Amino acid sequence: MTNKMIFAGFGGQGVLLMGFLTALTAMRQGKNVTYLPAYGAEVRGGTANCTVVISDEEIASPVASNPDFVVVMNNPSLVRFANMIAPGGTLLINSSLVHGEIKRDDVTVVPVPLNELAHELGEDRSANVIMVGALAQATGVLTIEALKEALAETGLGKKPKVLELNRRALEVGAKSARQALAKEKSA
Amino acid sequence: MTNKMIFAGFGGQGVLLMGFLTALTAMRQGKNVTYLPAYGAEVRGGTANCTVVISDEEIASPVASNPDFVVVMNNPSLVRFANMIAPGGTLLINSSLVHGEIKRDDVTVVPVPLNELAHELGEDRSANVIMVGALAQATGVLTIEALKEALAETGLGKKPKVLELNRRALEVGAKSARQALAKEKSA
Amino acid sequence: MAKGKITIDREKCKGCELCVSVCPKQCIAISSGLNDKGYYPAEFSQGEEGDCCTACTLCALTCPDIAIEVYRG
Amino acid sequence: MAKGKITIDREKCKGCELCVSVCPKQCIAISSGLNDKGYYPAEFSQGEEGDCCTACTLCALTCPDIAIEVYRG
Amino acid sequence: MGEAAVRAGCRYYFGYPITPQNEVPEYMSGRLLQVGGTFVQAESELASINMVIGAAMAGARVMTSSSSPGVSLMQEGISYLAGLELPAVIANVVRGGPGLGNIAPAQSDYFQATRGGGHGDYRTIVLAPASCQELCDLTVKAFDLADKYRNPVMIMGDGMMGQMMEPVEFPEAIDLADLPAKDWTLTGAKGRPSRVILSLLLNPKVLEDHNFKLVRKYDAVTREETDWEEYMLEDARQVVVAYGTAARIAKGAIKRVREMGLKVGLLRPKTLWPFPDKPLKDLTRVVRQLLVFEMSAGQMVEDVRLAVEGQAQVHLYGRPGGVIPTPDEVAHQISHYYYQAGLMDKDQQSGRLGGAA
Amino acid sequence: MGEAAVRAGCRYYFGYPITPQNEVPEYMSGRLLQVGGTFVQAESELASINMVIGAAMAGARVMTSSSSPGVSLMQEGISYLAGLELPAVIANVVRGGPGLGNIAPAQSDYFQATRGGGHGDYRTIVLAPASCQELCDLTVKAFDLADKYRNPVMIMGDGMMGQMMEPVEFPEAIDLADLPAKDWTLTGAKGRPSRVILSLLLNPKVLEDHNFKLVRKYDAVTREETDWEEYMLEDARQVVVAYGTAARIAKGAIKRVREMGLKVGLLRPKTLWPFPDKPLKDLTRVVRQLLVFEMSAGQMVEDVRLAVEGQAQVHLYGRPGGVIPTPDEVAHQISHYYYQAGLMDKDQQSGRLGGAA
Amino acid sequence: MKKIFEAPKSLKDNLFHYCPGCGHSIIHRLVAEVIDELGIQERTIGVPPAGCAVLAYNYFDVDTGEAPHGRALAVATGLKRVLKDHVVFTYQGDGDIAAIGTAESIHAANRGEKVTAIFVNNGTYGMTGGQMAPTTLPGMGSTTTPGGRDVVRDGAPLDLTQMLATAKGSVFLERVSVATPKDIRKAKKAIKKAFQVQLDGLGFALVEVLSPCPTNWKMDPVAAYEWTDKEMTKIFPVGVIKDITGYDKD
Amino acid sequence: MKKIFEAPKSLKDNLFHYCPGCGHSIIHRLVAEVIDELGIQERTIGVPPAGCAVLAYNYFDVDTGEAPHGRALAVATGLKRVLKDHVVFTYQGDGDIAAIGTAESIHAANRGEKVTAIFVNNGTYGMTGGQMAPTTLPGMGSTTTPGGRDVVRDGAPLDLTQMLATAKGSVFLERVSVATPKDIRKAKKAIKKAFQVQLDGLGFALVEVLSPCPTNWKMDPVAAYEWTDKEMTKIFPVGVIKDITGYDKD
Ligand SMILES: Cc1ncc(C[n+]2csc(CCOP(=O)(O)OP(=O)(O)O)c2C)c(N)n1
Ligand SMILES: Cc1ncc(C[n+]2csc(CCOP(=O)(O)OP(=O)(O)O)c2C)c(N)n1
Ligand code: SF4
Ligand code: SF4
Ligand code: SF4
Ligand code: SF4
Repeated sequence: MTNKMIFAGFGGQGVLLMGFLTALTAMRQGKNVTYLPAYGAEVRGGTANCTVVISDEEIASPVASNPDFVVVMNNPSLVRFANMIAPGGTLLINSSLVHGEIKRDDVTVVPVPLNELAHELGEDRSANVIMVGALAQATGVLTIEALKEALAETGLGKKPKVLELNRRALEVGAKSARQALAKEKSA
Repeated sequence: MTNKMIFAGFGGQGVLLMGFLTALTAMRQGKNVTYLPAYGAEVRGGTANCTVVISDEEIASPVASNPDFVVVMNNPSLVRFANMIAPGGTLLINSSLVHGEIKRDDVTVVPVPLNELAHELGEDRSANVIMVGALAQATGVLTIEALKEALAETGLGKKPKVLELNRRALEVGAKSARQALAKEKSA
Repeated sequence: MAKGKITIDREKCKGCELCVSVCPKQCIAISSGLNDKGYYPAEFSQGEEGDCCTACTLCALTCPDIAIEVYRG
Repeated sequence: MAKGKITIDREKCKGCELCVSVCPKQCIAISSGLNDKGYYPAEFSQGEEGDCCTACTLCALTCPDIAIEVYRG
Repeated sequence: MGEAAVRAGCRYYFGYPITPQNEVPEYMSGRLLQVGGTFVQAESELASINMVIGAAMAGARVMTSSSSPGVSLMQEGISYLAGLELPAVIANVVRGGPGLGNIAPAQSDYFQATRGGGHGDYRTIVLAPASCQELCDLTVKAFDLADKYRNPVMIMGDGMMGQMMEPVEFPEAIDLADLPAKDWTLTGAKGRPSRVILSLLLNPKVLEDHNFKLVRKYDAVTREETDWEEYMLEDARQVVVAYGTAARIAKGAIKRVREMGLKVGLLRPKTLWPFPDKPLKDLTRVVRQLLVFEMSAGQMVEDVRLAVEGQAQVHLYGRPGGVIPTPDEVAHQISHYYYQAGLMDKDQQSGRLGGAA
Repeated sequence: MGEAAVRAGCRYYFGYPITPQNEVPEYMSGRLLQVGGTFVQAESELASINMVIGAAMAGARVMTSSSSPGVSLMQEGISYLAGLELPAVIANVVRGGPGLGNIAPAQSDYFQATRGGGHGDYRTIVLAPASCQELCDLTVKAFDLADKYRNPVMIMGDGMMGQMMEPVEFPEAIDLADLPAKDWTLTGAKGRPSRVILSLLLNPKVLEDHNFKLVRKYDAVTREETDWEEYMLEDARQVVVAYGTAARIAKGAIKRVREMGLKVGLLRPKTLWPFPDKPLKDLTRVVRQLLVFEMSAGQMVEDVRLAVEGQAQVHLYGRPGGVIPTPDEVAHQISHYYYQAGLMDKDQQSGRLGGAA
Repeated sequence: MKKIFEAPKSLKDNLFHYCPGCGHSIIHRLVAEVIDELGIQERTIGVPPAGCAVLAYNYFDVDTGEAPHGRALAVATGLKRVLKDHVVFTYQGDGDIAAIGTAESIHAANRGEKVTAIFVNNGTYGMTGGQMAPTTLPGMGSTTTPGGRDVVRDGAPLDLTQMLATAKGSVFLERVSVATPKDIRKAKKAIKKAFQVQLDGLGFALVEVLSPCPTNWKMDPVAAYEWTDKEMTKIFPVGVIKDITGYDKD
Repeated sequence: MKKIFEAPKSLKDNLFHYCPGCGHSIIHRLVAEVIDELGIQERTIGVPPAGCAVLAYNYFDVDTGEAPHGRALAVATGLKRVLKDHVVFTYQGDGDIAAIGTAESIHAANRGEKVTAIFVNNGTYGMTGGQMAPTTLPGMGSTTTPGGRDVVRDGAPLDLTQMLATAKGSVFLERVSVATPKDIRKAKKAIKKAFQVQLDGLGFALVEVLSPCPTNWKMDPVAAYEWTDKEMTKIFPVGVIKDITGYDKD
């Protein structure tokens, strides 16, 4: 089984960290993983994105031209990446910010109102972690428990208070995705 | 017909100029010529030398491992170059300075007492030009007339007085060589 | 009447708040909505009296993104 | 008796004449014969009185080729 | 790579920032501090490589890293390292060129690395890892080879590898005291005559002898150290030759075409110099078609042609400029040439392949 | 070379001293003054090549010259010249390497010149004169080719050629006004949109297109400009391949062995890149033995092997380090391989050759 | 109402790719305004560096030619020697002009090349992600100086402009800042003078501009501008560093 | 009689390859004498340049490692960083240290590398045959400046040592000469101090030595020494240029 995912948004939204956390967790779960951030001069003022591939076998290419999962944190990213998703794939969007129309009916769309959820949690900057929780739910590859453990290895869990907060954020995200998926199915 | 010659001596003896004058004259006489000075870091304090090849055909290599003519202006050069002369070749030596034994009987030796001759001429520095005159005589390839004309193109004939002096130096050299060769033959 | 006014190009603005910080009359504030590039752009208002701006051009001089044009008259 | 004396290594000397130029007592001169390297080396002489050299070491200090050794006593 | 270097006993890093390899100096600046080593951010790549020369003269395990334009600036220094016979490790995280180009992964510095972009007759040993684990292993090996042969060793990667995160098992850190002593370093002439390390050999004959000595050394390296991976070669009718990132992509492509029944394998050079000529030549006894896939306009393809000496068709799929083709694109090329040459006719159950073109 | 450059319309020279090519900057410093040109002694070769970039952008005919280590320092700049598609002439008077080496004539920068010692996929046109006259003619041609293809052109000589004095006929000085106008130069955006000359192409696809455009250009150069000399090839059973100074020596050697009745000829590449593959390959229809003679440890020999694709034996006589073999030494190598392969048996009057081995 | 402030003509109408609050774009504008005011757009050639300003040709509406990292002043020398009547300027970061390009900068100044250099000192390697620059302040953070720049370990900041003052061919050298509107006005004056020096053929002119890089300083823009004003000027005091133009003081 | 002057131990007994009257060999002797006096022969490593002194390893009886032209101070940095308790010195000509090596020199000084640089200023490129050096005096002849160095055309002499004074890591910089016996004595003192600075770990130290090159100046040696004393010192005045060692004045 190979899962390819792209995370995309503005530079400031913690997009690379999302991918890093995801990759790290998968690695700790014993998977083959590649994590590929796109960066460079073009980033200034543009969008940031990264690609994570998780597989049980050796990974041929860390690039995903047809990702199975796409996480979209802002409008420009929707335009750029929505069409690349593999048929049957899943699109997770930050529904607080992203309002564009999604013209594909062969993908599952999981809207997560990140900004609202983060605000409720009491920390606006936890939006990206919430989204990772949602992604874990949607993919089924990562367990929330493993994610929680991996948090400590990133900047997201150095201090106990922050760690606790982000653990909750993961759960909030997972729950939100569960609800959205249930809705999608019933629709 | 191809004539290969090496000129060797101390840095300050005008060795390169001798070769240059010879090459230039041959060129003006319509010959194929190569002129190859040896220089570089090693020159500081060592000996200076240059190689001239004069030919009616295209010249394969400007290097002379077995020169037909060797002009030796000091003792170290005698040691270094005397053995390289092709059998039947000619060795011209500045007999004012060079006193080493010449152990070969298959070459013609032409001693020219340069320092004395130059002194007689009234200009110590004309020793090298005298030697070129001697060489012209020995080779038979260059005419003294052509040499005289070429003088003006080098630093040796810019001023009329110097030019005149060097013209005489050429003749002095030619004469000296003529005498030496006559002696050698009769010996 | 107002001595001056400025326009802020919403899409050029990157929300750096420098204009806000230099405006001596506090006529500029950051808006609460994002622009297309994902920034919260600055907004101009003439204030309660309607004549906040003196056309001092300090904001425009400072704006790195040339998002501000200033009018006087 | 002479206060000092120098020796000049004929084969090390390159005949630059610097020692000649700095010797305050003019005890050094260039010789008329070439050495093996083709230079006219400097030569030391104690002069007519036989006590020219004061062992001031100026010549040795100056000699680029360390051809000069100085003795005192 | 940084961590692997430290475990291999590297305590000195000299470098200058350039994308896409800034992670290396950034990591080393902190890590070397911890292990009592030295990190110097030089004023340029020129300075870096010359600091490397100095540290290598002093006997240290030392490295630098850069990317294409920066490595071009090091060419004089690399020629000196080779001429002076100094061990050092240089990592080139290749980006798109020529000129400023871009920062995308590329393989277009192959000639520079394998032919010597500097002046004179010399060779650098060039290692080409294809995964993070291998990057780590080959980094350790690079230091060993450098010391063993007193020669610069280059690690050729690309931005992809630099940016990738894969699970890696680090080797045990070596004890510096266990390394064989070097008897040629400059450490002060205490109790021995003074030494000199130089490449200035004014006498052509002496320099020629030095060059021939180097040639003998390079011959030994070629004999002993040539390294490559074989993948699905047993029954292959077509063999893809690719290294580094391109080889990974090629593997993915081969998996795909194998599913379609095409008998295709991969030969992946792990040392670009010395190049695995012999295994390639041997292959041509049974394989008549080679497809060279490289992320450049075609450089390694020359080595493949040199290896096979006309005994097999050599096709090139070259993608320069930092473009990373997908496994599907490569699979398309594979099958294109496969069918073109009628190789599937030779396959027994050609029926299975119907319509797959 | 200096005079030829001036006659070819070169008015700008930027360089840094290095033996054995100091005659060029020294000549240019005076000569350019006379013709109203500009000579700048730069602070380094790095600065020189970048000044060349600037002058080329401005549309001038411009050159620099150096020798091996200095040319290594120019590799980044040359890669930029190629990437920016700027015309410029670079003369490399090759000396013995690697490292500081020596100042004797050598041919060991062949790889650097023909494969591109800089980063990225690019080619420089490389001309290899073998006499002073040809040096002069090819210098003029270098400027024309550079302009025609908007590409750097390298003239590869060696100290021998630099130091030699042979009779030369200079070409007519061209009138700068007669040169075709350049429509891409930076001369101020007067009456036209502003222009930019760049090699930064962040989008890999765009950079790839640029690279493919360059490849097409290089293909055109290969088709149009490949140049070589044939010498005594008609009946040759063995062909020596050599360029520059080595070719002269080889000619002398061939004359000698011809006197002994050996049927040997010479193929002398005048362009090292593009390399005369095709004539070599064509030769292999009748000639089975090639002897590559170069003053290096063996670099051009790769191009010869690539050209003949296994269709002929390729032997190498390589003399690195600045050693200049005599025609006799080369003749010895020629006859060695000639007899070894039993070629003289195939000669009709083998009797004539008795005892010549 | 009359428009009294708008974008200069010599800038193209492209959005800057710089980060929010980056000083580069202010400096771009100032240079463009000066080009407009001097009426030299049609004969000006710009040489952008490798650095955050590598895309400067997207903004300046004049002919531009790319230089390898650090070599802008050598490229400019080549351009100006051919185009004697044109105006050539370089636009370079601190890493570009004062680290890898040290030799080219110093020798261009020493030869008295008649070009204008705009030296953007933001104390960091912006483009490559915040490594130590020659001008990074003591104690200031960077990705290659764990714990901040340690003068003993990493060396002290280099004052290139001061060094250039000892070069005989430099005619006008001034350090300015864009930290406050007042500074920005002064910066423009200095830049204008540096172009005037070239127009008058006097020799080498350079303006060093202290410029905030909020991203790599990890500050919000307003704080970065304040820090520029308060802290950077302690080590790099603004003011004329050399002026032998003989122009009237203004 | 007692021998009161002989060759230092740290010199090998080889004849110098330098031209008659060349200043290089005097400076070699002084450096060797200092090494002897400090007793550091066994832990000193020298870095000779490309230049007339390229063969310096034939003379200095200490470990030596060759540097590419201009890069001696980068090579020395690498050596010294590894061999912290050793003494590392470079020996460089003006072309080496002040032209092609400008950046390496300035940044080594700025980092405060604990090495000693001997900078031989002979106003010419000796080894390559007398081309203009960065330090060639105005009007002085060279093979690349027809009619002599023209300050407007060729730029003015560069005073590297003065520039280095602005670098924070330089601790001791002095310019001396070998034109007269008195100068030679002073030169030795300065060189000794520059080594002492390294032994005390204070930072970067450099001694610039004005040194005659009779060959390329086309003067006889005696005239060349006089010219050094009279003319060179006008542009390059001898004396301490920077001294923050805190040593007692002596
Ligand atoms: C030869 C070479 N080395 C390194 C680089 C990578 N590089 C690009 S810009 C830069 C430095 C940027 O810093 P600075 O000059 O201060 O400009 P800023 O980005 O801060 O404006 C570096 C190291 C390069 N392009 N070329
Ligand atoms: C990269 C490179 N460029 C040029 C040279 C040639 N070169 C050798 S020494 C030298 C300059 C010598 O002058 P200087 O440094 O002043 O020392 P001097 O010979 O006068 O003592 C030059 C240009 C070289 N060896 N390497
Ligand atoms: S200064 Fe400009 S970019 Fe910054 S907030 Fe104000 S208008 Fe926006
Ligand atoms: S100073 Fe030395 S080398 Fe010069 S002449 Fe005197 S002894 Fe000879
Ligand atoms: S990184 Fe810094 S210098 Fe670069 S654009 Fe961003 S703020 Fe400006
Ligand atoms: S050329 Fe000058 S510096 Fe070189 S050895 Fe001769 S006198 Fe000394």
